[in-house]
Amino acid sequence: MDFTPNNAERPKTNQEPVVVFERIEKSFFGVKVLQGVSFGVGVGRIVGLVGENGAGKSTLMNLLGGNLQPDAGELRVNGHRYTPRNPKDARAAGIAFVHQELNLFSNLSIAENLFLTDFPLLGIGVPWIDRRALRSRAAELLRQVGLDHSPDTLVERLPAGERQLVEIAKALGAEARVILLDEPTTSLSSRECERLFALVTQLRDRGMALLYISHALGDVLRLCDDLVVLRDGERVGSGATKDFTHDRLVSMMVGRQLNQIYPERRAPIQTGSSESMASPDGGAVLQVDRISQPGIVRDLSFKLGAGEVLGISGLMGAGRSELARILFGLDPFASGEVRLSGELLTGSPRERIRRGLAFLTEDRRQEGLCMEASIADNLALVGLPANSRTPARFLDFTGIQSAVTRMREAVKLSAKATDGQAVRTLSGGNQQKVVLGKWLLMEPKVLLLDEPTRGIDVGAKFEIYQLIHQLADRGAGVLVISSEIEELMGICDRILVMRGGEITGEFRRDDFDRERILAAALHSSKA
Amino acid sequence: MSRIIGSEFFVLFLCLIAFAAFAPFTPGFVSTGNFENLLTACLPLLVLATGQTMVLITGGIDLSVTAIIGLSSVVGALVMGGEQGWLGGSPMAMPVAVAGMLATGALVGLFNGACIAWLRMPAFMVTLTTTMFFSGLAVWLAKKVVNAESIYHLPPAFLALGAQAWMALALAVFATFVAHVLLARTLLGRWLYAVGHNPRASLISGVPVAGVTVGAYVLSGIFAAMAAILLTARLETGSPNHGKALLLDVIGAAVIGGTSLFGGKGKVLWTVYGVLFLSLISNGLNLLNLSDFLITIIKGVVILVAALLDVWRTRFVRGS
Amino acid sequence: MRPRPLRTRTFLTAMTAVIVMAALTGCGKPDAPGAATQPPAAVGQVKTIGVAFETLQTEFWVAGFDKLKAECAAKGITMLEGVADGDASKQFDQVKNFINRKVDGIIIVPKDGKTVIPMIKAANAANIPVVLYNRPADATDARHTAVAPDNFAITRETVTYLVSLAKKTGRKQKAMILMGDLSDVNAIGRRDGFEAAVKEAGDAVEVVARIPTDWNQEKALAGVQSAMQANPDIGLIFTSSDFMFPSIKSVLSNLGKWKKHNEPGHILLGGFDGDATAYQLMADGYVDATGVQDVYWEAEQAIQVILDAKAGRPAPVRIDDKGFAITQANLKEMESRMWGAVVAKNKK
Amino acid sequence: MRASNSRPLLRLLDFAPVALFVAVLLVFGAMSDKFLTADNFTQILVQSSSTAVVAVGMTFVLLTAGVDLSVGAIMFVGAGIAGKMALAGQPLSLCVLTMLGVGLLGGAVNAVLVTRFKLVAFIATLATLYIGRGMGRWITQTRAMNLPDSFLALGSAKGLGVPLPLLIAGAVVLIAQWVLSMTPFGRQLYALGNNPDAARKAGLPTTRLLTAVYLVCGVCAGLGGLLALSQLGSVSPKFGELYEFDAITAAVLGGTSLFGGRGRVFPGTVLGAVLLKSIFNGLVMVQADPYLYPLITSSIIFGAVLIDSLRSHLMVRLGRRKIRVEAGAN
Repeated sequence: MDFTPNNAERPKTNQEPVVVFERIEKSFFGVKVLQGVSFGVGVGRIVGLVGENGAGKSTLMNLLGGNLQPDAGELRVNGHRYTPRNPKDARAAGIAFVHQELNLFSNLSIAENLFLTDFPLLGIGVPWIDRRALRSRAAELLRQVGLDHSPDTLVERLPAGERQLVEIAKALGAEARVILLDEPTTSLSSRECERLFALVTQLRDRGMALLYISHALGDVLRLCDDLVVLRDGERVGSGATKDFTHDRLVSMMVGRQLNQIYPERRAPIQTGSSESMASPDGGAVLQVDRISQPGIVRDLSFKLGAGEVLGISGLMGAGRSELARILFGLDPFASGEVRLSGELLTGSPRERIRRGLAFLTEDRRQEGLCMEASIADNLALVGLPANSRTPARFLDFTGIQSAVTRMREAVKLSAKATDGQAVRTLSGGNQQKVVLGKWLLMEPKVLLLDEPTRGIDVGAKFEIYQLIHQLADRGAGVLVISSEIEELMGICDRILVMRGGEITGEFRRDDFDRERILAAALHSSKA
Repeated sequence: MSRIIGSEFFVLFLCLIAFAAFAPFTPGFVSTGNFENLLTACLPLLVLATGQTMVLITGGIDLSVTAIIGLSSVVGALVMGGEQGWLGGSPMAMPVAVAGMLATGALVGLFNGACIAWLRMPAFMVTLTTTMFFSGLAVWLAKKVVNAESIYHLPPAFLALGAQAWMALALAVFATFVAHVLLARTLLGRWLYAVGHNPRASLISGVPVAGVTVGAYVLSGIFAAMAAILLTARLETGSPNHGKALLLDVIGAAVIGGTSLFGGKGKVLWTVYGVLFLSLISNGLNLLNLSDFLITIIKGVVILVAALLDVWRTRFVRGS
Repeated sequence: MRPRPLRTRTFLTAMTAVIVMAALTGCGKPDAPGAATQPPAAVGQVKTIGVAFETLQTEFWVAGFDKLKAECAAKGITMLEGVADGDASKQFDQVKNFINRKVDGIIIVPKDGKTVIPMIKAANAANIPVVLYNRPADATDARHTAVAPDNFAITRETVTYLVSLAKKTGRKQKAMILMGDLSDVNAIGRRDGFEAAVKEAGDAVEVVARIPTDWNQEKALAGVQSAMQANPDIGLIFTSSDFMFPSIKSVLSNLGKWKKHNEPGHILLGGFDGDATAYQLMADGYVDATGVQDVYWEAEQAIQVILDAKAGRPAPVRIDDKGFAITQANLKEMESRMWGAVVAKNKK
Repeated sequence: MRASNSRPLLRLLDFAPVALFVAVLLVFGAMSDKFLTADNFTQILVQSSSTAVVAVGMTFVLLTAGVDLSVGAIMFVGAGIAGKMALAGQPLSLCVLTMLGVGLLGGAVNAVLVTRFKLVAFIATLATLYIGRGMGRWITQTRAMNLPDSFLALGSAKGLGVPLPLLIAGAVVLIAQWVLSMTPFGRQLYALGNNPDAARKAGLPTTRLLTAVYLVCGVCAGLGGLLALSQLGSVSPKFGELYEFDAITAAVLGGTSLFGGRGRVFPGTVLGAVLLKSIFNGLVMVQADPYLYPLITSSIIFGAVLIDSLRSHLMVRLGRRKIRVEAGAN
């Protein structure tokens, strides 16, 4: 696509950015969520927008997208006042969105997804799709984002990363001058991220204006030209990225001096429980012995010690999540065996839960929570059988209630939320805490965590790390799967690296090294 | 105001309003006799709708209840029927027959549940086809076994269930109460809601999703069988035709009560109100001596209004 | 939306609420504003009659219904109506409503001969005379009067006539019957009548198609089409109710076999009811015979029985509508007694 | 390994619906030499025409994960009014237009209830089903109406040797399939059914789309009613009863999903409709015991639904991402 016309349109004289937020005010039911926020996104710039959940990022986006209207202040695009009433207006103004949860239609082809709202027709007013034009134009867009798929491929056949690229191709197709990316990397492997970043930079150099929202501060600092920091609906900082450090950013977002992002990992001692003496190398709670499943994993063997926090690193699609699902009995495996504290682990998830296995999946919405159900119901779900009495498994409501309250405190769930409130209404961080609480309720022997902090703000992350450590200190084994190598290095005692369904590297806490871990994840192990 | 609209007694208020509206204009509406009619008339519907509620809560639907009624009615009559009944005359006739009827319901429910939970077939289609099959089977059974369309001469002990209003009432209320306790106070109950909310999350949280789903349909089957007992006793006849007209009312009643077709939301109590409301309306219209097509139209309008009110009040409650 | 603990109390409260409502209504004096409009039934005098029809789905039932209405109007009787859509339980409710409104008599078209018995008993208990219109009850000691045709006999008579015509052709004729809802006593009675007549015919007629229509014109249509496809040489068609003649006509005229009785290639046609359609088709000479039940006579009888009962004159348990088979042979002299003819003429 | 050798199995299941269809034909063919004849087949097609047309409309609604239970009632109302007009001596053309108009109106009512008042389609159309039935009975006064022969003529008329009902149904099917696969509207329907939220975010005219499908469904119901009338030549109070279930069944037999986003009008839905009618036709042909009709019919439908669910089940399993290519034949 040729962007010169856009650049030509742009009044050369005034240096006003393409998009300008000016003293934007917005409140819901009397609660101010935006208080006089002002900033701009310049041509050929990538502006990073960071802030904790509830800081007002999503509200800003909805204003830009026309889903909401500001109470006060104004939006300007190319110097003209911009008052969108719906997503259509936004598109017309050349603003495109790339959302965290992908908005593609898996039952349609790539090409159809790209041009869903403006199909090329055989003639003006003739409601007949010009398939040939559709295909060629789609192919052109795919070339621009570096995807080598036939435009006719059904989207359901694409992995998450490539779907993300299709989303961007969609934005290009809509001739957008401003692209807003909201947490675009949450479902991407690090390699896919690199690809995305390359594309984003390239778009910037073509003179597009990009607004980049993410919790992955590392990415933000690497990618963006300017940063805007929000807290409680106010702009608490902005400027060129070079003026920011990771720590400064964090303390701005949280509003207090966070002396560390990862809690101190102290050797488990002072807890009173009997396993407390178990060192990372002590008796293994979980033994995985040469398990294989054709096409998924091969000859996987490892031990998880009592009180140990074991990290599993690797690219998306290395077989990490699949491993977890196999361990939890959701997917089958052909050969090998798994032992939980010495005894063979078999049967349905239900059976394994009874044996003390717990699993926090990577998909909070689909597999973690009943979004419409209340906080209490979600917290109690796993613990129900334990709290029911025969005959007829009557429920012990007092027991359940006390357990729920206990868990709420344990996971530091925000005090505002009432037990009866639907989890849908909670922030990502609090939702994740509910899932965690649900599992901690049963005092698991082994806890499997798949991307436990994805899309969660810094404060909540820290608390989740603490919970993980506390559990380990009580003698449980914790298995953490994460795409953020720093995270694993921050909280784990040991890290395994997977590639193509095999373990290609193992690192102890004392010889953690980002480069070598990444290397092991990318190509044959050097560990 | 918002308390009334918001409260779960809303539909009960509607009932009172309907009652007040009918009372002055409807001859014979306010009278002990009519109230007894009203009560006895709504019992089969009540039991059916209660069973259906449990299925709806899991996000499913059971269209086969009417077929179950027909089938178990015939089965029961075949067991205890006077002339050619298998146990005709023997004192064991009634208990065995009742057991047989309940078993029939449970089995059909089991079949439905198995197809839906284990073979992952859509509930709507499964129960649609089983409806066709089992009601056909009921007719065929009666024909082949006793060469009749329906079976008479049932033991008096059984007929008492219909003759004595209070017995029928006791049975229905008991069934409803059991369902209520099951949903509100037992593990299975909570699991039903969980499955309705999100089957995948439930499975991962250790809920035996397939088992629970099957359970829901078996229960629905058993409750349908109970309705069959009520109808058979009331009409003193085992017939494949019993309850055929009830299907849409059953779902209508549950939904009017506030149970969601998408699962996770619903209560026995609400269904009770829904049933009461529908029965009040049809009873009143009946006494008003309106022509039958007018009654049909009004019934449709009532369902519509109830649904609209529900939408409106959820908005209202959200708003305030 | 989760069930909170201690809901049981709420449940019980609500249940009590229901019961209380019961109590309240119970206390509601019978002569509450509503009931006031209702005159108390004086002995020997008929003020209101309740009429409960199982269905109004065919011309036949409508004709009967209208006749009853007319009769009541003529005699200054209020007629309460109820239509049960084929649901016995619903019909029971309607009958109970009649009883509850202290009607002086109840006329029922039952779904079948068995489910009606408890209704009769209920009426007996309230001491209200009951008449079963057009469908008799099975053997019972419950007091009632049935004014009904003999489906079996009339059908048999009709089909026998058709068979005699078939014999005249000299060839062995293939026959088809359109059956009604297989769980409907009338449908069964007529089918048995048909089968009996055919059996008597020996090998003059062979039944090659028995089609279950569930009283549904479309199934009838598809059935006849298919059957004619399978046996193009079918020479005799009997429908268990006249309202399915249009379907037959549609198929036959497509096949060019819709011929008058005196034209070559005519297919013998017989039906049951004697409705306006049938009359028209007979007058035009297409249909050979149909079993007529005397709707009007039945209606008059039904009302009369109730009047008698009130006057203390007991009626027999069974009043037979002899009915008759109207045929091309006796059309002229009998048509005056064919209700369909009257309806048809009124339409003009 | 299971996954790898289940691909041919999947391919097998892909053909299963057709296979089942053929099987049914062959079985009946074997039992009655009259069954597998050109005449009989055209006849089956003609009998299926009305169901097929209604089912086409239903397919549109099902694609958006909705449902329309009121089609039968709409047919009845339309037929009732048209019948009255015909008997009053109005020209056939006018009656035809009226039926379509009634369909459009009914569809509009459903559309408003679903889009504006945000009612669940199932409930909204359940209510309109009641209302429509009642109105129909009121219009016809529950009397059977015998229509002038002009209607039957319509049914038996032929164009280029093909029965008119067949031509009409064929045209409807072709247009529908074209709309679904070749027009923006059609593709957007699939999108809407696949993920409503995303559809709204993507700025699709969701309200307009939904409205459209219910209108289409209504019109198809009206037209289907007309086709049925043209063969029956009369309106009985049962006219159109249970058509909604036939239509849904036909669509599902044709591989349409009740949860939206999946389904085709041709061959899918058409195949389903024809299958339904051929079963009945075949049963008559082979003089099956009348009491067995419902048992056999439901069993065949059940089989078809079972196969379809097994197929989509397998699809999901194969859909699982492969991580590593297994070396050799292990």
